[in-house]
Amino acid sequence: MLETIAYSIFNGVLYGTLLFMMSSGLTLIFGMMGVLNFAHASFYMLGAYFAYTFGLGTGFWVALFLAPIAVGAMGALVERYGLRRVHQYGHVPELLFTFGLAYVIEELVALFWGTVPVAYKAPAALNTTAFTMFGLDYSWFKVFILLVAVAMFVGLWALIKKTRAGLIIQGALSRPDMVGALGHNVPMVFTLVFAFGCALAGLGGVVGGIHFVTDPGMAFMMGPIVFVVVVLGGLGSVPGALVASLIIGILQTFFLSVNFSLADSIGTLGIENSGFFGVLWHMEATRIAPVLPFLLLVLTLIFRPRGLFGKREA
Amino acid sequence: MLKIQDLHAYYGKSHVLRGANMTVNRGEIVSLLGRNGVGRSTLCKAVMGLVPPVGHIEFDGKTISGKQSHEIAHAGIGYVPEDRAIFPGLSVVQNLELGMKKKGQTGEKWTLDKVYEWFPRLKEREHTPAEVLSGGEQQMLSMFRALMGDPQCILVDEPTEGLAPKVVADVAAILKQMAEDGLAVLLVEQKLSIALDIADRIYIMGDGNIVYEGTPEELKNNPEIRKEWLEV
Amino acid sequence: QEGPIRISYIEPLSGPFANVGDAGLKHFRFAAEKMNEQGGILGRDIEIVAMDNKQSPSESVQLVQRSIDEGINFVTQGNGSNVAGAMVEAVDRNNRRNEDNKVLYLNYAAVDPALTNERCSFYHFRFDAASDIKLEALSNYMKSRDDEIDKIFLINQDYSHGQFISKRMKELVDEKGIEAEIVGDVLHPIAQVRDFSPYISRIQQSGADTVVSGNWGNDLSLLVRAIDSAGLDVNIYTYYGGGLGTPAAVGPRGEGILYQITEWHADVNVDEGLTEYEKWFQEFKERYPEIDWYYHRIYNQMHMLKAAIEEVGNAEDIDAIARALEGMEFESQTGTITMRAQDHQILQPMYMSVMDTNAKYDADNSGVGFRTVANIPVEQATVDTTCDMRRP
Amino acid sequence: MATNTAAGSTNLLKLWPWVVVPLVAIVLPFLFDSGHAINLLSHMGVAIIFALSYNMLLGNTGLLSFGHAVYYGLGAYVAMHLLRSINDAGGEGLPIELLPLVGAGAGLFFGIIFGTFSVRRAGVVFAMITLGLGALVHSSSLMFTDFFGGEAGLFGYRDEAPSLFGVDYAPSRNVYFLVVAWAMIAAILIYLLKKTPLGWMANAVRDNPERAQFVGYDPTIVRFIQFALSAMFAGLAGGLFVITDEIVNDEAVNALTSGAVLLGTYIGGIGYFIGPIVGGTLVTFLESSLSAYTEAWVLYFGLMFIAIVMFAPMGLVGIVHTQYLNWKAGGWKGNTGARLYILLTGLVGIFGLVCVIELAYHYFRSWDPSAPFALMGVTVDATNALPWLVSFGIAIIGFGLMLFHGNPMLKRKLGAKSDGGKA
Amino acid sequence: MTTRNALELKGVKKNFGRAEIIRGLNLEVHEHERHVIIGPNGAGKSTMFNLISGRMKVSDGSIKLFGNDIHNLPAHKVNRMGLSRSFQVTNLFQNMTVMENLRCSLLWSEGHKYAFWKSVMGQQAVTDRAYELAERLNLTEQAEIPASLLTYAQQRSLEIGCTVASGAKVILLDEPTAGMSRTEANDVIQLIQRMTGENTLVVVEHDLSVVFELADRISVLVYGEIIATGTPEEIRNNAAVQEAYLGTEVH
Ligand SMILES: Nc1ncnc2c1ncn2[C@@H]1O[C@H](COP(=O)(O)OP(=O)(O)OP(=O)(O)O)[C@@H](O)[C@H]1O
Ligand SMILES: Nc1ncnc2c1ncn2[C@@H]1O[C@H](COP(=O)(O)OP(=O)(O)OP(=O)(O)O)[C@@H](O)[C@H]1O
Ligand SMILES: CC(C)C[C@H](N)C(=O)O
Ligand SMILES: [Mg+2]
Ligand SMILES: [Mg+2]
Repeated sequence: MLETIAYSIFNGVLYGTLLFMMSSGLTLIFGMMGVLNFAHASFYMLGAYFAYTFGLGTGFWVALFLAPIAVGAMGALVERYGLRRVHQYGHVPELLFTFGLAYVIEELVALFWGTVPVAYKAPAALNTTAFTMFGLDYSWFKVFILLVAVAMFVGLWALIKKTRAGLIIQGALSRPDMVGALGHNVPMVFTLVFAFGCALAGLGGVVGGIHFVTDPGMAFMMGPIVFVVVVLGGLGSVPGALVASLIIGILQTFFLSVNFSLADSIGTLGIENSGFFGVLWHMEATRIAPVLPFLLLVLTLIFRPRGLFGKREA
Repeated sequence: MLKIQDLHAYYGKSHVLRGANMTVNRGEIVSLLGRNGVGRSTLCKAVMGLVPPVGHIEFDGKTISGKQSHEIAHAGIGYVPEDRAIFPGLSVVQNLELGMKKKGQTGEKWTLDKVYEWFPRLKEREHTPAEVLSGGEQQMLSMFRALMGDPQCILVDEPTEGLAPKVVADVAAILKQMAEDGLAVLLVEQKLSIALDIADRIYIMGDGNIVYEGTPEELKNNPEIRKEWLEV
Repeated sequence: QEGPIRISYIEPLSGPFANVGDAGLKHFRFAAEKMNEQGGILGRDIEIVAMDNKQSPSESVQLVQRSIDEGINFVTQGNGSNVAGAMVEAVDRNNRRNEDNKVLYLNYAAVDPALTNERCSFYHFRFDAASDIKLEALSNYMKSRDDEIDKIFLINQDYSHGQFISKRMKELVDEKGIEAEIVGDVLHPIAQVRDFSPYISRIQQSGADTVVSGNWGNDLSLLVRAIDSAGLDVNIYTYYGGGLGTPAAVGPRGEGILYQITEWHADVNVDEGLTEYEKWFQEFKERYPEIDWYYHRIYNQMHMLKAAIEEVGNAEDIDAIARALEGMEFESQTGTITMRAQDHQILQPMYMSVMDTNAKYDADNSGVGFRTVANIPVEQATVDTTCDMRRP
Repeated sequence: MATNTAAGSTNLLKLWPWVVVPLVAIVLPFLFDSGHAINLLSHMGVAIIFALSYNMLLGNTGLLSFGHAVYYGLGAYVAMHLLRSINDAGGEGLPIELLPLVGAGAGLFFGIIFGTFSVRRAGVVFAMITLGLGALVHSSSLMFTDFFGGEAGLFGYRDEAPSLFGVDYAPSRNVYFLVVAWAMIAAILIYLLKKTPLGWMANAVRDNPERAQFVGYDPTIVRFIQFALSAMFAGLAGGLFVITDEIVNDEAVNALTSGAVLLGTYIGGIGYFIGPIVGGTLVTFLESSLSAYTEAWVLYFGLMFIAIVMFAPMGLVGIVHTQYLNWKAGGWKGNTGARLYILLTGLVGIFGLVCVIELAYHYFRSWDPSAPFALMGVTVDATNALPWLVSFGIAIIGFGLMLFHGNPMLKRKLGAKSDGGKA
Repeated sequence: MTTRNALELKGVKKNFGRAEIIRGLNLEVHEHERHVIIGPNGAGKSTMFNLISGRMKVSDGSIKLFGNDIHNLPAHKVNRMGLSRSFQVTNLFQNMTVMENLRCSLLWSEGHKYAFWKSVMGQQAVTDRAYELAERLNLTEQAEIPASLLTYAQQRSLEIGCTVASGAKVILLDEPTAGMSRTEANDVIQLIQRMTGENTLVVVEHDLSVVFELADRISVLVYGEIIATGTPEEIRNNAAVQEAYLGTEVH
């Protein structure tokens, strides 16, 4: 049991950091700008594909920097020529805009890179074993994931603490004209922040594409989980997103690692494995684990609508 | 310092400003009077670029009409809108911080500490969300926020609305202080008393035009003008 | 009747499963073209009409209807037993309500045993081995190696396909007397797991040396990758180890540990000297460099359909064609295969193969291919059926 | 936004859509009489009810839901179970015409259950709860196979059930008429609902929940009732779907279904009663038809959404309506030419873009890009530069003229009229 | 004349975190009287309104409306018990027309509740009342104009109209004349007098001329406490009030 717990925590943290990587950009875009960006995962996918393509020419380490920049630039274009126009109409149009964008990006990726996964792999240096725990190997790549996540956290932290981008955006959401009249270039801040958020998604993709699979379906697969993280953590809260990622990571890993069902632990009590409660009674923890984030999301929102660390409700 | 020439402004099809002309100089308080809805607030907005101005506006010798409002603010104009426009989600300090042009950088005359000295209530409420402030507190916050940006000219739109008489006096004092510090102050006011009290010069607006210019004394002695353009 | 004989190909051609649908389409188009070069069927060309079902059962039902409207009498599909189930219903319903415009459903990949058991239909023919048959073949092979296999771990997708394997495999261990113990059995949701490491730790803790999984697509790639990167020493028995995308995603990590049970794989041509078929394979590769000829059953299916139509003498009398297909024996490249009349399930020899970098043909240009480790004769790849078919 | 400026006294002339639309609906299956077309029409009917019910939330109450399919799907499942039990009983039991009511009942039931805790807040909180609930219900549909039948779903037979009027529902045309009847009933009810105190207060709560409290209404309860009723109509649509398709599976409750109804409703125009009708019809049509014509349909779909959201934020009905009002108010005078010019150049641009996309798909997707390929009726070789240049040229000229010639021209003309800047 | 209390606040306290804003507030408002609350900015006047109207919960103390406890009831319940309020910042259904605003405000009090089986437009009583209100508000011409397009003064009038519409017996108005010119303010005062007739009225105001014109009695709220209550005369001459509120500059 101890082993299970230690293991869950360790692996959960790893998985959590991956989640954080993918959702950190959304904390900015959804949490702070209020843009329900359904295309976030698409930018994540672009990050992976760019890194793969650049990597063919420049090698992984250069691509690690180039890809997020390229994705950020695309984000800037999208904001400047698309979202900015839609923004004034409200949240639902924004959402639909990004919805359409997600479709378009996915199709274009499939068009240019094909529908089969591309062979995007970690450089050999990261493929070696760093250490072994409980008989399982951990490669340097996993260490690398942790490092990148830390870097992203620090970057976000700096953006929020060292600049007033967050304040400007929040102010602008209620009174854009007034923020302008106080001397802040609101449109530019929006563009930059959106681009930065996209670049973070891209960086997530550079790493995630290796850890998972780089194919046009990867954005779809990331699906709503990034939203869950951001909402659970509290809109606009970077530490919240981190904590939420870790909670989901650890909890899910733990559920997956144990052999548990109500019937197993309490006894069947004569309840048959059929009917709603019967099935629930016999349901194994592992089968529930994947929907856990959603369960957590619904429960949290019912009892604490602003999420774990959120200051405001949107 | 601030020079407005033949300024027009429109809301859609309605033509609100119809060729206003005025100047505001350093160190003086200029009051802009007029009936409700003649377009005084619109004039402020047009200067700030919040309503597209048609005409010529010059500040410190540079043309600012046609510029983006953040550029105008950077040129040194501060604006206190009539609806206060505090940022609801943000705390009091955050509101003040947003007034600064660069992070943590205020002018020499008005600093956070000085503000808190003038109006200790804001210090007490430092970390409360600005939208729960009382109406009067919001008004003060809005004014100080503009001052945080170290403007050389400030447009103040109805600052005494909803203030207790005692605080009205405070506001008057602050405005005077600003003028003494060398700012150009354009005060849009409803209440004749304070406008006449502290203003160096007075403009009266009617039908989207400046219809009268003079000193407070002259206006006091000119009941016809008051009757025609200020009362009903 | 004039004009080409048309077959509706109803598969996802957009969305996350588009790659699979697209690959299948290329198989069919290629086969059709090759056969047309040989004179087609009854002198008529074969035309494959691609229809995008977006992997949706109800959309597929629509497309069956559209095929009927357009006078197409043959539909083929394979991805997803849920889609297949809906299509069987749609086809049956139409053939009952619409006597003079019937359709025949040729299933090349949906493996749910129910389709040839309790839900079997006269108008449905399956050219792939059903899941129970694959498992039968797999367990026969495992029995032969049970001195090396001690502890088996089952990990499957949480839907009927995976649930079936999880349930049936446990029974088979007893039935076959495989001297091994099942030490774990987990189901995970389909296409949602992003990180398999928790599952890996359970496998590791259970001390398993063998993993059996019906996973396909990313669910398999991610599983194998996770097993490899954790340095776990297990063999993985799968259905779809050579499925589109998996070899590329797994790469050399699967070498010697990733097994698959299939009716054919590329190196069978080499092993058995099937030069004709090897040429077919190479030509396909030349045309579509990014994928490989993978679905041997499509070859079978197209040729058996041809035989049936030519036996009947027209392509419109669906009942007659179905009767001709029933019980048909066909000399396939890999030996004689039979369309069992009772339930319309193909019976064919199968191959157990393992991933190998030294294979002559690699899959998906991944550098790894498959090497046969055992030939499973037809008798060992047969399971009785409970089908009680309603015939017109 | 919401056109709840009620018509005042019942103006009979204004009722013409209620007569014309059903008439057209009844004639349609005789014009398009293939089985597939009739199925498509039936689906449009179902989609219309579903979209109208969705707009009760989004348009009328301001609640953005990502999980409306839950009620549609659960309604369908319950109705399907009943249909199956009727089938099993050898066709004895509830007449098939009333089956949708069972779906409606189920929708209402689950709407009440889930509504109790999801409508306490509007906005993002509500949206995310519905997203989570949608995911949970969808997962459940694969876990609780007894009720949901697993991913294979459940089947039933509409022709093995009694009919009130002795109609044989095996032919899909008869089913279509049943759909039309129910769609009319639902549309009328939903329309009338907007005119009731509840409908009004739903609008009020959308605009200003706080104020609504101070006129005596509890916003939570208003949202709750709207939510439950909307779920009921969604369930009705689900029940009807059981009759048209005779199959239900997890798709009925999944995120794509929820997404599609959101898209359809919005594209039609959430501020108009007929918006969802137009949107539901259009999306159903495109989804099933576009894919038959071009491989690139998803791309077109995506681009179309983006274009509509950017240029017609009030939806298709919205843009037609505003232009109509504008035209009626004389806003087109003197610039009709400019408007048509923009439209024309825009169409040219779109044509060019379509050519480019088709070329690209052919070039990247087909096994032999150099194979001759029919582009807009012209056979071209995609490996040749010429067709690319021409296509790009058309697109650039079209959009270029629209953006840099047509638009400024219209602006100038409008400007000359009102000599005003923007507001 | 009875001196039944319409409103009665006893020892009401409210704190936000550590800051105690209302500190043991006692107030009695008689039935049918016009009671004006004055006090410095940030004294807690709006907060007091929020407490009475159920927008906020009290930390301590009791509030009675015609003898019934109403503290900590949700706003809509308080409203149904016969209390209505306006806001310091205009708070209307911006997308609705004047008539629609008025109709919405009337629905509950006319007993239509959450009805979803009858048409609003078919309710003659509501329509009549709404037209009558619009007339009294001088908004007949603007009846079909969305609230957002009204001038500020018109919006304030409508706000008062909506507040009064529900037929509440006690009406709280928060700075009804803020942002208006003298003449407009006078109009509004007349409007208030016209609209509220027999009702009990509690008004927060800073404009002293308005205060003295409107008030039957005045209470002075300073730092969360009522420091004085009395007739306008009494208040004008109260030294403590002058010190705390009026300052030197008495008009
Ligand atoms: N956003 C707007 N859209 C349309 N018309 C407007 C808008 N804002 C103001 N107006 C109109 O423009 C005219 C001038 O308004 P402005 O606010 O400048 O007047 P003002 O002199 O400041 O009056 P007040 O005393 O009410 O502040 C008014 O008639 C007003 O109705
Ligand atoms: N939710 C809250 N959280 C913290 N402080 C609050 C909150 N609401 C009000 N306050 C504080 O309580 C004090 C009283 O505010 P209130 O709005 O009641 O004043 P007021 O008497 O109406 O003043 P004004 O005349 O300026 O409108 C203010 O200092 C305000 O900052
Ligand atoms: C895509 C395929 C591998 C799916 C599998 N044949 C099934 O029955 O579900
Ligand atoms: Mg003004
Ligand atoms: Mg107040």
